[in-house]
Amino acid sequence: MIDELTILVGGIQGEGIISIGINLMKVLSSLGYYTYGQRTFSSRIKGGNTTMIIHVSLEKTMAIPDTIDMMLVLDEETLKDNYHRLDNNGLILYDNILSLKSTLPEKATAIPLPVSKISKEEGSALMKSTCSLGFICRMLDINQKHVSSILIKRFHKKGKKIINQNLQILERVFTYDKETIDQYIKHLNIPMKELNRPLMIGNDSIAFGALMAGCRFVSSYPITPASEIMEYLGKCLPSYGGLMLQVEDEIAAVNMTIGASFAGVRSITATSGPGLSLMLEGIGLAGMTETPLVVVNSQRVGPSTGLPTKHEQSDLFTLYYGGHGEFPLIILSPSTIEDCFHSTIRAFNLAEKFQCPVILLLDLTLSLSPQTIDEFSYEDIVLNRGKLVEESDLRQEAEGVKPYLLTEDGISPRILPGVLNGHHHITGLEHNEFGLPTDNPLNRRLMMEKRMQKLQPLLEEDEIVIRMNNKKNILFLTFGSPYGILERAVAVTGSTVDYGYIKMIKPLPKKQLIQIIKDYDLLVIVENNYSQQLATIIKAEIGNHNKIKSISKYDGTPFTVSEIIDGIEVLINEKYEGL
Amino acid sequence: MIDELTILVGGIQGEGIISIGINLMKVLSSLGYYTYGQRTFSSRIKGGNTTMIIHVSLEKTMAIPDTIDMMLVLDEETLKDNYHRLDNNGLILYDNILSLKSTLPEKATAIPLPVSKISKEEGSALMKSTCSLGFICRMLDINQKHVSSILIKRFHKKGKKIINQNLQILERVFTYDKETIDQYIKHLNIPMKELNRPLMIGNDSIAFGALMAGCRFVSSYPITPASEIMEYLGKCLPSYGGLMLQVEDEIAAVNMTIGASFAGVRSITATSGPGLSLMLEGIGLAGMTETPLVVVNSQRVGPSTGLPTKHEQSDLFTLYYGGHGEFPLIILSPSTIEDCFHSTIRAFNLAEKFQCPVILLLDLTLSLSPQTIDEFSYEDIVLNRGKLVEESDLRQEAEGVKPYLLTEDGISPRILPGVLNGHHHITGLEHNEFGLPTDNPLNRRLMMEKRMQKLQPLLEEDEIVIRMNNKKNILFLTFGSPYGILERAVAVTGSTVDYGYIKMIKPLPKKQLIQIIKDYDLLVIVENNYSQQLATIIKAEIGNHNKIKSISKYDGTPFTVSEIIDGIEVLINEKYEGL
Amino acid sequence: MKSMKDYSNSINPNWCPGCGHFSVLRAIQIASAKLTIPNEELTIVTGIGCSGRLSGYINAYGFHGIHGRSLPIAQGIKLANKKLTVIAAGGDGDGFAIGLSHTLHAIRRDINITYIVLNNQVYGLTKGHTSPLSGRGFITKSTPYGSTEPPIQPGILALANGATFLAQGFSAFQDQLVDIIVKAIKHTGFSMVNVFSPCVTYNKVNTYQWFRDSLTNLDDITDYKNDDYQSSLNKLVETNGLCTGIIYNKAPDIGSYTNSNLQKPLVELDLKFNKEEFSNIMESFK
Amino acid sequence: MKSMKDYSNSINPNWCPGCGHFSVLRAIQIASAKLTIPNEELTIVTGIGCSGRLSGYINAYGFHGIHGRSLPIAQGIKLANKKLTVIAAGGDGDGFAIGLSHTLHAIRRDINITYIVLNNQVYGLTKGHTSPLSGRGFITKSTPYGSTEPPIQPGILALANGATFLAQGFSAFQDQLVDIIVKAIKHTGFSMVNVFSPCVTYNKVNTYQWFRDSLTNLDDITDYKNDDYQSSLNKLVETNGLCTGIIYNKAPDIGSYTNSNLQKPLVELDLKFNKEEFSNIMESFK
Ligand SMILES: Cc1ncc(C[n+]2csc(CCOP(=O)(O)OP(=O)(O)O)c2C)c(N)n1
Ligand SMILES: Cc1ncc(C[n+]2csc(CCOP(=O)(O)OP(=O)(O)O)c2C)c(N)n1
Ligand code: SF4
Ligand code: SF4
Ligand SMILES: [Mg+2]
Ligand SMILES: [Mg+2]
Repeated sequence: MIDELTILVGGIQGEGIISIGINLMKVLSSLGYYTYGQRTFSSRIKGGNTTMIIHVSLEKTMAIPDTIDMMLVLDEETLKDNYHRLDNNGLILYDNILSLKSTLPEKATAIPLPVSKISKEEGSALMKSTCSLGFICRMLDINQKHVSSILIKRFHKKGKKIINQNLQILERVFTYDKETIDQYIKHLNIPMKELNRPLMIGNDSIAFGALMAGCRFVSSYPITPASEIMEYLGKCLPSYGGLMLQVEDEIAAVNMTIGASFAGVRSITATSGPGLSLMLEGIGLAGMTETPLVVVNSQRVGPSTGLPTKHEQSDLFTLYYGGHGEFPLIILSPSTIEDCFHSTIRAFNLAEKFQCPVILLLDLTLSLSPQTIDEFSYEDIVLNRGKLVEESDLRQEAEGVKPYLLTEDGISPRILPGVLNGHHHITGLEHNEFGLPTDNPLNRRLMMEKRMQKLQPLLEEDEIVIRMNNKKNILFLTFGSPYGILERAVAVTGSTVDYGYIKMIKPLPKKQLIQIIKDYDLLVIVENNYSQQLATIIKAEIGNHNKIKSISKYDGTPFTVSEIIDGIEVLINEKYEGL
Repeated sequence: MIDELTILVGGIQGEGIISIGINLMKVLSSLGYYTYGQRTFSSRIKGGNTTMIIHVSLEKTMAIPDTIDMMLVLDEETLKDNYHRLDNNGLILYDNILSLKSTLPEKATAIPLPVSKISKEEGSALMKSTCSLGFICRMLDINQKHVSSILIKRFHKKGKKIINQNLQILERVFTYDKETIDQYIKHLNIPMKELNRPLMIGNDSIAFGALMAGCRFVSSYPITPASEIMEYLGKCLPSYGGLMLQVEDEIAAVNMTIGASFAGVRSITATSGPGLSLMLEGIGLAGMTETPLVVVNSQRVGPSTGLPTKHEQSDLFTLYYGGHGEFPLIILSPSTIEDCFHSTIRAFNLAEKFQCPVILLLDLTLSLSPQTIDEFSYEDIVLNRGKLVEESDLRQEAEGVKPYLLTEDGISPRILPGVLNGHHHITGLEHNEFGLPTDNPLNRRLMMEKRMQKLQPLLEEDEIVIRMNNKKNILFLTFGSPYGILERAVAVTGSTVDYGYIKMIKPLPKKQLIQIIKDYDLLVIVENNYSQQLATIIKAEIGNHNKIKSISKYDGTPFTVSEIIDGIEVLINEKYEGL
Repeated sequence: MKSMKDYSNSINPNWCPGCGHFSVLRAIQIASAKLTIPNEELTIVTGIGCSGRLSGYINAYGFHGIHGRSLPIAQGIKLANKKLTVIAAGGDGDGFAIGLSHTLHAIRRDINITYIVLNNQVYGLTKGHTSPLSGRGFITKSTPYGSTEPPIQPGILALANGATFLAQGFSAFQDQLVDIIVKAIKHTGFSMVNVFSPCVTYNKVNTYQWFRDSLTNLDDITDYKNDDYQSSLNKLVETNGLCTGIIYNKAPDIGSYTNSNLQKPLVELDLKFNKEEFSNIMESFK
Repeated sequence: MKSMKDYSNSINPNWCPGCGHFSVLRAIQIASAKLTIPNEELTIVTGIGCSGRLSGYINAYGFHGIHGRSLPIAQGIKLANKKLTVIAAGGDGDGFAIGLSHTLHAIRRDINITYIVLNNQVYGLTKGHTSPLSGRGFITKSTPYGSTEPPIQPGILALANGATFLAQGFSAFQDQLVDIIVKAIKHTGFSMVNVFSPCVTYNKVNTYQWFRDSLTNLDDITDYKNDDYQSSLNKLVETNGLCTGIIYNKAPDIGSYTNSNLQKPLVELDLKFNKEEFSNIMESFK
């Protein structure tokens, strides 16, 4: 009996590889297991090899271990590319129409299975994915009825015939050659609670969070790995009276979002690197006009078109320092899917509270990796619209209202168009309290200080979540999806260090960081980019360069667990054994 | 007899105020004086007050002193706005049709002059500028013939009649009321050499430099304060067989420049903040494809449209850190007009040598302030096209050529389209040596390292010019136009500190900076922005935060000399008197 | 009753004396008065240019955005709150150089807003550069030897792209301009009004007099039919685009977002979902 | 003599089997062979999309740029070296969504390059999103309830904007496509070729069969005159844009940059000025 298992499915793009994986994760999630999935994308749309690796466990993990316990193989390439990761006790299930004989490894057990055969006999070749799913589940000793209930859900729109064919395939799978199969079954321990948990990708969680935050307008332009956000919202917003528009480009997207937000609707746009570069002027406009704006940027490999389907975290610099001129901006950096949801709600609240752009900074792995999650709690959803002026608060003022009233906290009361007696002007030119252009130097200074200082309260907040192993010498800190891998690496090494992630990068939680630099001998930043971007930002703002080190990777793939472990060990050795 | 003098001319926009100033500077420059001019812009096109302040001296200065010695006033507002700056022995010349009586100050001498009267009688009201010029020159005891020769040059295209009217006006001016005038004449010392020196604004110098560097193609979109560059080149390129295009937007501008540059023509585009934000994606493309690219960014007040005609230096962050992903980029930051010329030539050489984007970073004051300069030397113009492959070097290779050949210095031989057997592919996707897309992780790592490390030789260069007063305790360092003001401030305080400017900000001259941090107790960065951008960059890369301080200003106006003096004194006191 | 004064604020425009933009400003104010649009429902969005300053001179909600992006902002506002009367305005450079793509996509999208082009065939604010609407041979700082590119024909382009309301006005024909703007605002889809608004400082070719001499006034043509696509197009071709009046006016498209899809202004929707809705969505991920 | 093979490299396109883009690639290669364009003079510039990969499959100079910007890059290349044969190519999203403004300005500028639109009325590379050329009601990931916006008519828009050469092809009409591309390249101004290039994976509406059923082949109309603006426009309206062949072809404009203004390819000009030229300029600042 085991607590966790790593399973790979692979075949040719278009054969339903991803749906095998997703359905497997749904079955497991419905039984109370935690799952985490990682996809590889090939650069072609159809054809070409594709794989999905799934980790299943009793406790939540957000990383794929380096070794694979079981593989389901629908093409030869899958085996060739991944064989080196197979555990010594690994199991290979393969479609027996493949002639893998020659390449079959010795160290592992390989079981040929009649995947294509059963599928064709009971339905069509397209149903290989059901058949494959069935075999994997059988190997995990999962009850057939759990699998069929997921399939019924999945196919319920396709009609009885399709459902029955699929169920028939399952039936064949679950009765196939009991003797051979039973001998290799991998028995997972039963979860403590048999909760049926949801399965999401980060982009789902962002979209769901946006809905719950009251977002009712989206204008966006498709781009990997952000498109799912607009797709999800486009599908469900209309039923709630809202609207999603795919517009002509990212410049239109961000400006339309700004317009809708100015008019009082919580609105969002989502993009990735190239689109972000195009949005920078608009983001600056929101900063200057103090218009709330929420933008998702899910990072992929840059610069330029880079590697659109590969993982990186290299847009932090341009977000932290980018856009001509200087304006206030908040960067939230969720590290988990649960975090995505809550950060999104927080993003809308902060955008309205501080009247400025808020960036939700994701990465491809966090955006697209499916994962079993703990249900969010409705009670956690708290909405706050900031200093929004009610219609009844206003009387007609001879001199007009002041959208940029200078206040102690730098935040002016906000009036939405349509509100009686509230009409006013806003502009991306420097302006006075009335929102009218002026180049008076004193006014300029005051307005700059108003904008640049209004986020100061956030500097005091605790935005770094630290998992203490009470080894207060080294802290490994990261943001985004590497957190899951870091967590696992620390667990594997027997918790030799403290580790954590940062939830808000801008404004940088200075107070907490200064304390951290005091408390620890070494702060190690783990990030996926060349320039050690987060480490550089911390160095710029906090100093103590000699206490700040980096583990970074920039080859388009996420860290493996062992890369982090190696990194941890090297740094510990360097530090304490004078290497 | 005096060595220097500050003169202000002011009136209503459209009255030729700027041409009074420019012609005065030309007259003085032709006599061997150095001049430096500063314009104010009003936010309206026509009407509204405008002024120009001119400093004339025997030695070159690039700053306007805080007090004004002489004013020529064509409207009341000029006097009201600038009276506080008038020296106690100051002189006010004013058009006697103004009824300034009531507001006339007591401390200074005010001389009413028949400016409008003479102009109208001899020509038209439009000729007030000639008349004003004449009176100023007379007050400086400049020989009438020097003034007339400038006017003849200026009006030579307008025909005899106009020239004669203008000369007639001069005649009247120079014979007007000798008694009164002579009594107030400000006698300037005669320059050592009676050289006829040129007068330029920074943008002229950039354009001239581009021409001399072999730039033959410009595509640009108008924006203050960069437009003069395309205007100048648009005017003269056709006669040399070249071409300037005003295109539909900055995105087109930068991409067209990239195209022309890829095809082998030295090409340039020029913009300011808002346009720069739009160009970032294209700049990243040049970085990724390793295409030479020269972009001028002349900074104005941001963010967003900000204050388009006011001075700031707040685009450094977005240039240093901006654009999604990570790519090599060089930032040159000339501080003087001479520097503009040489930096431009260097920019083209570096862009081709390192095959990457090069930014010429200016600011509004440097771009637009006219100045007497020392003639550039033809012999200093050295052009170097880097690793450009000759047609004859190539044979037909079965596997094709490698535009991204991995070499020791990270720079690949460059082949221009049209070259026989040289055809190859380049792409903004990550690519292999052949320029074909691949997402292989090892290739990705090697290509990132190729690109990111190829600029390393520049880290070793001395890019900080230090004026030693051998007070090796504090170094005041700046970039762009504040340098002239800093220089003057130090001179005024009796050279109590060392000071300098940085010519290349990216890559940051680390070696030299580390030495500076060793040599000095304190490094003070003088810059016009809120976030202390240059200081922050130095802190991020060099550390030693406690040794780095800032003097910064962000109200849209350049530093005054006394602001810098105050800054110097405060910092000296803080440091050495334990304040 | 409302009067023009109700839509004026006390700011003195920074335009040159005689600039055509004054008249467009006035026409918008008069049209608003005629339609008695409540000030709090009028929202003016502008781009950057001399023209862009317009929003700062109207007693209404105003958003002065960035160069070329008035239409995306205006569409966002209208989609968020369809109760508002949204007018976007900007220069010829704003709408046909940097903003051309937005202009054409906005036409296509046919959202109920009005777009007024303050067309002076030059870049005023940057002190005289060529515009895509400048004529061949036009000499500016950036075309010292005359522009070599044929000008965009904004009217023809708009019709070719499916505009449902197209009109042209002239700063000196104040009454007609007011009338056009009234009808444009009433049109329930996207309405585009191209106004010849002379730049007295930087355009010495297309002057008031030049327009007086060149323009055909469609109101003077008794049998002109503005609901027939082909005759509208022909008229534009025939006059080389130099005509004023309502050139084309047809019922907007039923697909258009603000006309049919939205039950309620988005801004009036409840922000918070109830627990059941939340749970349903959560279930859907299982 | 050259053959198609001379323009092929060994790379296996990453397109789906059956994708229309294969045929466009082939047609460009055959046309190049027919014109015996030296490989070193052929320069292909592409945008981002499945279509954008095209430049990587041709044995020529190739520049695969960024999304929507193939035309600015291509124009820059041609202006720098007018000896090159420059072909820009990209998808319908590339050229009519994000790149629409560049497309129309390039048409207007009439520089001697050829622009080939690989038009599948959908975003292939992003795995199925709507395009501005998608039909009404088209269901995609981003229009789950069907697209509500009327599609842009690329041909009509191009003509309305003064295109001097406009043709349309269809991936399944290989010979016609080759012929069109040959003529487009020969045209000395800007030539636009809109190719219906079905996406077999994400467009289940505008399929090969659908086009076979819907297209009018102008080559079959014996009296079709492609040098008459009005008949070209009428034909496009009449066929709802669904026709193939050379729709319009007139002599390019004399003002066009590459035809008249440039004596010598810019790339062949001397880099360095002589001392006299330097001094003259220096003098001009006095
Ligand atoms: C992105 C960007 N590029 C350039 C500018 C500079 N700019 C300001 S207004 C303008 C054009 C003005 O012309 P037009 O739109 O015709 O308006 P007009 O001034 O003629 O009314 C330009 C290029 C800018 N503000 N932003
Ligand atoms: C600035 C930017 N935005 C978005 C994307 C994502 N993207 C890549 S290709 C594409 C559209 C592809 O459609 P199309 O141009 O029609 O080409 P096709 O794939 O259909 O051939 C998009 C939106 C991008 N690469 N860059
Ligand atoms: S420059 Fe032209 S457009 Fe601008 S305000 Fe003056 S007249 Fe009007
Ligand atoms: S997705 Fe469509 S356009 Fe892309 S390669 Fe496949 S068939 Fe062609
Ligand atoms: Mg204009
Ligand atoms: Mg397409």
